[in-house]
Amino acid sequence: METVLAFVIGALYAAGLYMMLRRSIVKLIIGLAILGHAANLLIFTASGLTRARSPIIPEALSRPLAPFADPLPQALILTAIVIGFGVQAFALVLIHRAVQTGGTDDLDKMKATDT
Amino acid sequence: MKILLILPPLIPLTAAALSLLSWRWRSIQRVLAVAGTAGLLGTALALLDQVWRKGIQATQVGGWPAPFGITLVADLFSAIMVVLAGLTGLAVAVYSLASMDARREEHGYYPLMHTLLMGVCGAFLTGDLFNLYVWFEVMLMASFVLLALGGERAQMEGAIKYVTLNLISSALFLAAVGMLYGAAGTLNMADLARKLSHVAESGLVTTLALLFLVAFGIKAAVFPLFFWLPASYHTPPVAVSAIFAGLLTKVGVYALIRVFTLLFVQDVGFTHTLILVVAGLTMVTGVLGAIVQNEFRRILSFHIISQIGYMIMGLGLFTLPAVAGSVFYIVHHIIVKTNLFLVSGVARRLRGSYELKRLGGLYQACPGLSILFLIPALSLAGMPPLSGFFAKLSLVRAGLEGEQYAIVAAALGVSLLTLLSMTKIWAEAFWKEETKREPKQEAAIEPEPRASWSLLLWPIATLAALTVAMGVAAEPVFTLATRAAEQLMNPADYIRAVLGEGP
Amino acid sequence: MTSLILSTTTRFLLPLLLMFSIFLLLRGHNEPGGGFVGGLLAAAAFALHAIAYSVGATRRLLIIDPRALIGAGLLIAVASGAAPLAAGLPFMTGQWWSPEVPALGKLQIGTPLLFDTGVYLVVLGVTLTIILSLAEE
Amino acid sequence: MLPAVLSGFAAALVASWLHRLERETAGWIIALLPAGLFLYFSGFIEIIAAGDTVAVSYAWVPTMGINLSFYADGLSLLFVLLISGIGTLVLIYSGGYLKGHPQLGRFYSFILIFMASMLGLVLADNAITLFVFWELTSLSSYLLIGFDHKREGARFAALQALLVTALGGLALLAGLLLLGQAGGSLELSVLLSRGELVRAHPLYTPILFLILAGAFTKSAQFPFHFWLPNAMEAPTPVSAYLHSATMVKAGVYLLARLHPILGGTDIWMYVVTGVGAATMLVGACLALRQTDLKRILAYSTVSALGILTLFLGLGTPAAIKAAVVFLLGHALYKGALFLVAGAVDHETGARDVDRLGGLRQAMPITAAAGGLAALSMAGLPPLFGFIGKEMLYEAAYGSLGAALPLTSAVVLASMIFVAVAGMTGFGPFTGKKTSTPKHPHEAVMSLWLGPMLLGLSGLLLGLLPASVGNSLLSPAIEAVSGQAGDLELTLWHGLNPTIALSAVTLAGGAGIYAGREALRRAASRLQMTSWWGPARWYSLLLDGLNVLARGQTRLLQSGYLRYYLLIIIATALGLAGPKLASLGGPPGLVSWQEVRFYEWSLAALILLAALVAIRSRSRLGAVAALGVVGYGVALVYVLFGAPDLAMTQFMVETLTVILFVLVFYHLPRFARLSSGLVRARDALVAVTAGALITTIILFSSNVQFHPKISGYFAEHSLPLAHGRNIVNVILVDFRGLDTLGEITVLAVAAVGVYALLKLRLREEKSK
Repeated sequence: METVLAFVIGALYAAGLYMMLRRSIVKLIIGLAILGHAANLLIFTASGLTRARSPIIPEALSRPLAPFADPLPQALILTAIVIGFGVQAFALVLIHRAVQTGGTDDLDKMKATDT
Repeated sequence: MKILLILPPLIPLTAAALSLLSWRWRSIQRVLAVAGTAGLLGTALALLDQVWRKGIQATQVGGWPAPFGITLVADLFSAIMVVLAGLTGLAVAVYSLASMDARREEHGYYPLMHTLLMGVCGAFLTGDLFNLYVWFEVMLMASFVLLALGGERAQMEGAIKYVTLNLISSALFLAAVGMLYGAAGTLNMADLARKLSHVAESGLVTTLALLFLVAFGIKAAVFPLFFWLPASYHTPPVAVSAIFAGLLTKVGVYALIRVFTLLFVQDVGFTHTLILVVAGLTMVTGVLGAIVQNEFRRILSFHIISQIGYMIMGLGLFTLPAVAGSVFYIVHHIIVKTNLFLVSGVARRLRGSYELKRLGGLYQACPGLSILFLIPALSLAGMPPLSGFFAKLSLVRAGLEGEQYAIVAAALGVSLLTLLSMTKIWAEAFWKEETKREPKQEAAIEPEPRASWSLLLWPIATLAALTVAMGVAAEPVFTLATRAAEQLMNPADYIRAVLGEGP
Repeated sequence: MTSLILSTTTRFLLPLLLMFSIFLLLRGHNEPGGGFVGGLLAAAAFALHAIAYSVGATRRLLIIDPRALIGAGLLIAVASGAAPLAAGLPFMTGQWWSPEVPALGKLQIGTPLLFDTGVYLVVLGVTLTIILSLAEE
Repeated sequence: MLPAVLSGFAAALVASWLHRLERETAGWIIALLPAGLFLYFSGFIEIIAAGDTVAVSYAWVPTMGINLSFYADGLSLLFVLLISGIGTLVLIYSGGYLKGHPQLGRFYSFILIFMASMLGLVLADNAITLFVFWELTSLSSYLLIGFDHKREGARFAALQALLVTALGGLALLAGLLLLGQAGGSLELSVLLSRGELVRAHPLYTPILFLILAGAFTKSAQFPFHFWLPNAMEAPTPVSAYLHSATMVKAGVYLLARLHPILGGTDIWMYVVTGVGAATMLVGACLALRQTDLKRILAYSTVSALGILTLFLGLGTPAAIKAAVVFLLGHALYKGALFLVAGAVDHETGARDVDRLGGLRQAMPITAAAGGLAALSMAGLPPLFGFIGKEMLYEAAYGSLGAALPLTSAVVLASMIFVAVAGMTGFGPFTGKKTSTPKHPHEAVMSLWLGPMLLGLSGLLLGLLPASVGNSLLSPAIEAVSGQAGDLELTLWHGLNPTIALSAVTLAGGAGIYAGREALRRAASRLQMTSWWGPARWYSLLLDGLNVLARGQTRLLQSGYLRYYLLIIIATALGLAGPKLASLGGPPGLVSWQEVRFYEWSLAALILLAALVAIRSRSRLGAVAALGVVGYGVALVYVLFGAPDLAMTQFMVETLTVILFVLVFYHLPRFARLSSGLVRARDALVAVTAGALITTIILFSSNVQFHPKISGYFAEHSLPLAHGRNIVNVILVDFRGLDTLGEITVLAVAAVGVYALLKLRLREEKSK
């Protein structure tokens, strides 16, 4: 399954980057969101997959039954998801305001600050 | 006193939380701004003192032994950076009291500033790669909001580029951390260093190193990844620009120096030569960008890029004196660049614009301010006997000793061009006669609170005095930088401080 | 827009959802759940209230500004981590008590739970701030 | 000695204040400092004439081998006395010349800084210390040349002088550092004895060229000479000080100082002599074309600097003797002439030699001073200039190999000097009285004192040359040549070929003076020279730099976010791609059979949703597709043992979609903005990047250097951390710090959303 996921992740990266390269600011942010999913899935995959058993210690035991999924990447991804959520929410409102003040969602028209 | 290691992120966080609670009382937030940053600076100095006397300090957060929990580590380099964060924070906090408009103050400016400092300090102190990612995000998120706070159109446009490109960097960083964990099974940097030092598949490690180089390179604004910086740094209020200019890219530089001295030293001939090439190109493109600009803050912004080149030049040379030069350069640069932005804000207040063609006459009207501009400006250009001269000197010398003549030529040439564009500001804003003000210009973009000049000038004067002191008494700073570089170039001490005398 | 059915349902659902969110928070240490999910659920409950009545009504119901919840949550999290510092232990070292509580048996109470409560409050405050601000737009 | 060197900097701090306190007499009071320094250093004459040196050293940055070390030998002392002596006169002069100027206080400060920097430069023993003072002279001269800062011309000239000298300065820095490496020390006094070592070093040639670049730019040698005449924008006292005795002589000082270390080789001789000769002739010819008093003097200074360089390049004992003697003579008469020019300008309001004449009645003292200086410049006995010129001829005549061309060139330059002396020292005072913008009076004492003293000293030294020769010049010559020698200066050498040459010079010079207007007319027809002259290169270079910078910046910082992204992605691909490709064959793929059907379906679902997100023309469609991607990812978490992740992902995804809808529901459909070609290019880049990621994952998931650390968490979660949900325990305990950061991010995001929605400064203002 790692192999399949490797391709899925690659495809998600491609899709996210492609959308970010569009001129529409809305596509840009959807692309960013897809990229976030891809990165999370990447961490999940890169540290190895285990089917079905979650890293929870059953009642009456003092340690989980092996084999169990690696809990550390899960914790990392959880952190990343939450951070991603915050960033996503802010970015959404940001582009909302940008579209409001600029009157367009075309990124090519937002280049006054550079030169 | 291991508590000193956690206080630098904790003090700003507490100040931020208290500011959020006192949302409606601006005066409390203002007091907290100064108290928090002063506390941070004090703690940072105490930490530096301790590391200087007792060597590298480490604490295991949560009491879990390394490498399982998160370790906070302070070697001299980290401690120096934290001191600089505190210094910049305090200077900008005081300056903000007089320069920030009330509306922004009411909408979270101070808590944002605290969290920015928290993220920066956390990044400097953490010994854990994923934790570094988290601190980066804290810092970034705060900087996103600070950049956009106010909602002006230019701010929006700048912020979109800033946010997008930095998020790309974060995604890349996160992916690289994930893959590194997948391969090496650990996140603690000292542990990683130990495990990576005897690895057969160094090709994969080098590939990952390159991903880190790109991810941190974006944050550090090196060639050709710097675009977000000139697009955005001149758009927010000047106090925000100043703290960004001083600290943000330097966190990227810090991360580069950290991982490329501690983790990725398997293939120095390839990676560090690459860094050296990047350094040269960064210097040159940055300074050329500055030459074109005709606006105070835009000139300064492009110079940040150019100076980043110097900072990583020492890393690319990868010798003890060179890395010491980099450390010295960073110290010098943070103080000087923050100060120049602060000066630009005063000029803006006096003349109502950042455009050079609308400035003028400041030399005649404000001789004191003129000196306060000349000191950091000439220091930036590497004029003796100011701090920038010794920073440049140490790098040039290390380059000559390493027989890397091309980069030395670039470094010297770029310093001449830096001088050119500093004198451009000087000639236009200070020497030139004051231009007639158009009535429209009077309607300043930000509502100006009642001026309190001493609050504006004290931070500038203090930072300028430090610039002079670092030149006239360069020896202590050099000794410090050299000791810091020794620690960086011999990671064994760092690893021992974190992991103890393990296998 | 406010329909009678929705508002009536909400009146019953809100306390129920809030209790469930606290349940999720408390059990998170042993089962799936935790402060983050709990906080989100609680925010969802208030969001439902805002839809059923109005944003103003929800703000009145909350009494305190959601932003104060964020500050309070952060402070609780910091305090839970800083408590062991007083004992000379590293930041965030877990401190545990197991008091006997009649009818519930022996409970495990520790600073990590307090920390998770801070997380809960922050998430609740954040989500509410975002949703209410956007809804007022 | 250190306090003496640094006293100028200290005085600069109080000069402005003193001026505010004592407007009338401040110049006289401040002049006490250089006068005191002159006396103090005069005390060294005896010690140094006896063959000793005076040295002090303080550690400055010992880590870098930088010491505040100073060292006075004959050469330094000669310069020190000129700097402090002429400095005294210039300060007094400034008080009169700039009387009533609102920024006179700052002027005093700059002059003092400049003087102290010059003193430091010529006394420094440590090469880096020397460089520090070197740069300080450039800097303070920038402020002085641009003193009249409201005029664009002054700003331009100041910048030009700074850029040219700073360019050379940077070369000099590199050269000095390499010299330190080659010679094993940065102390010049140590290096002086290691000349052999340095000259044999493989880096000798680059060192020499780098240092010469510094010396030549500073001393306005061809083709860098153009900044000096432009620097005449400065107030006249500055011109007198910088361009007679001090700043421009710093390069000459450096050549003289390093002669024992670097000199004596063929390459030194050819380069230094060649450049010096070119400068001498170019400067002299250009001087003739001018009508502005100060510009005439400036070009003749260029020429004189060329003479000094030329003779230091020759390096024979006679040449060095001649150079040192000429240096002193030139400083005295050129300083006097500049000051006279300033006094004339001050009193008449005119500086054009064609408009000046017959001033001797109105300004008798100034006229006398000018006459003395002009006689010395023309090389007439019994003035000191005569001795200097005679020695030049002698050395040129005696040089082997190129005696004839060299001697003729020097004679030609000297003839022009005679003419210049006539135009600047005699012309304005003799002949018919002309009408001038101001009605001329004799200048005040502070304006005539300086030129008079300088002119008289030229006469005195000419009459009693032996006194100064033995005590002051001999040690200087020894220091330059690196070997003991004795100097017998006499006014009268008897009838020999040099006397004949002097006569020829005088006759020729008189001829040129008489025919100067015809010559000028002829020269003005050659106006084109300025088209290809180095001043033109300077502006071309700056323009070219601007064009390059503009083009580069437009190309890179184009303002198009998608180009930025493309460049960044391309950089990542360009760096990591080749490295990955070099790792060898494709990583071993795991068998496909173990993949279950529902897993295939899930993968297909995610991919399909991503495709829909890309292709959808409606915003809501794209957002819904994004939601499906998110739920699909959550399902992956469900399948592979991550219930907490799945739960969080579901909730976050739902909330995100709601936010998207809240923000976007009223927006129109997507317009297709890019052409097909652009889309194909972007697709190619994106797919390549995706392929890179896939490859890295395949590589790294097959590689496991070390066992993971997670076993520890399973082991200790329950007993030590009291929790059964290991993920949660990691979040709130093992790695609680991450979570603390995470909730901070959330808090900041909420503040951001709130502030963005509520705070709209521009709109508020327009209301």
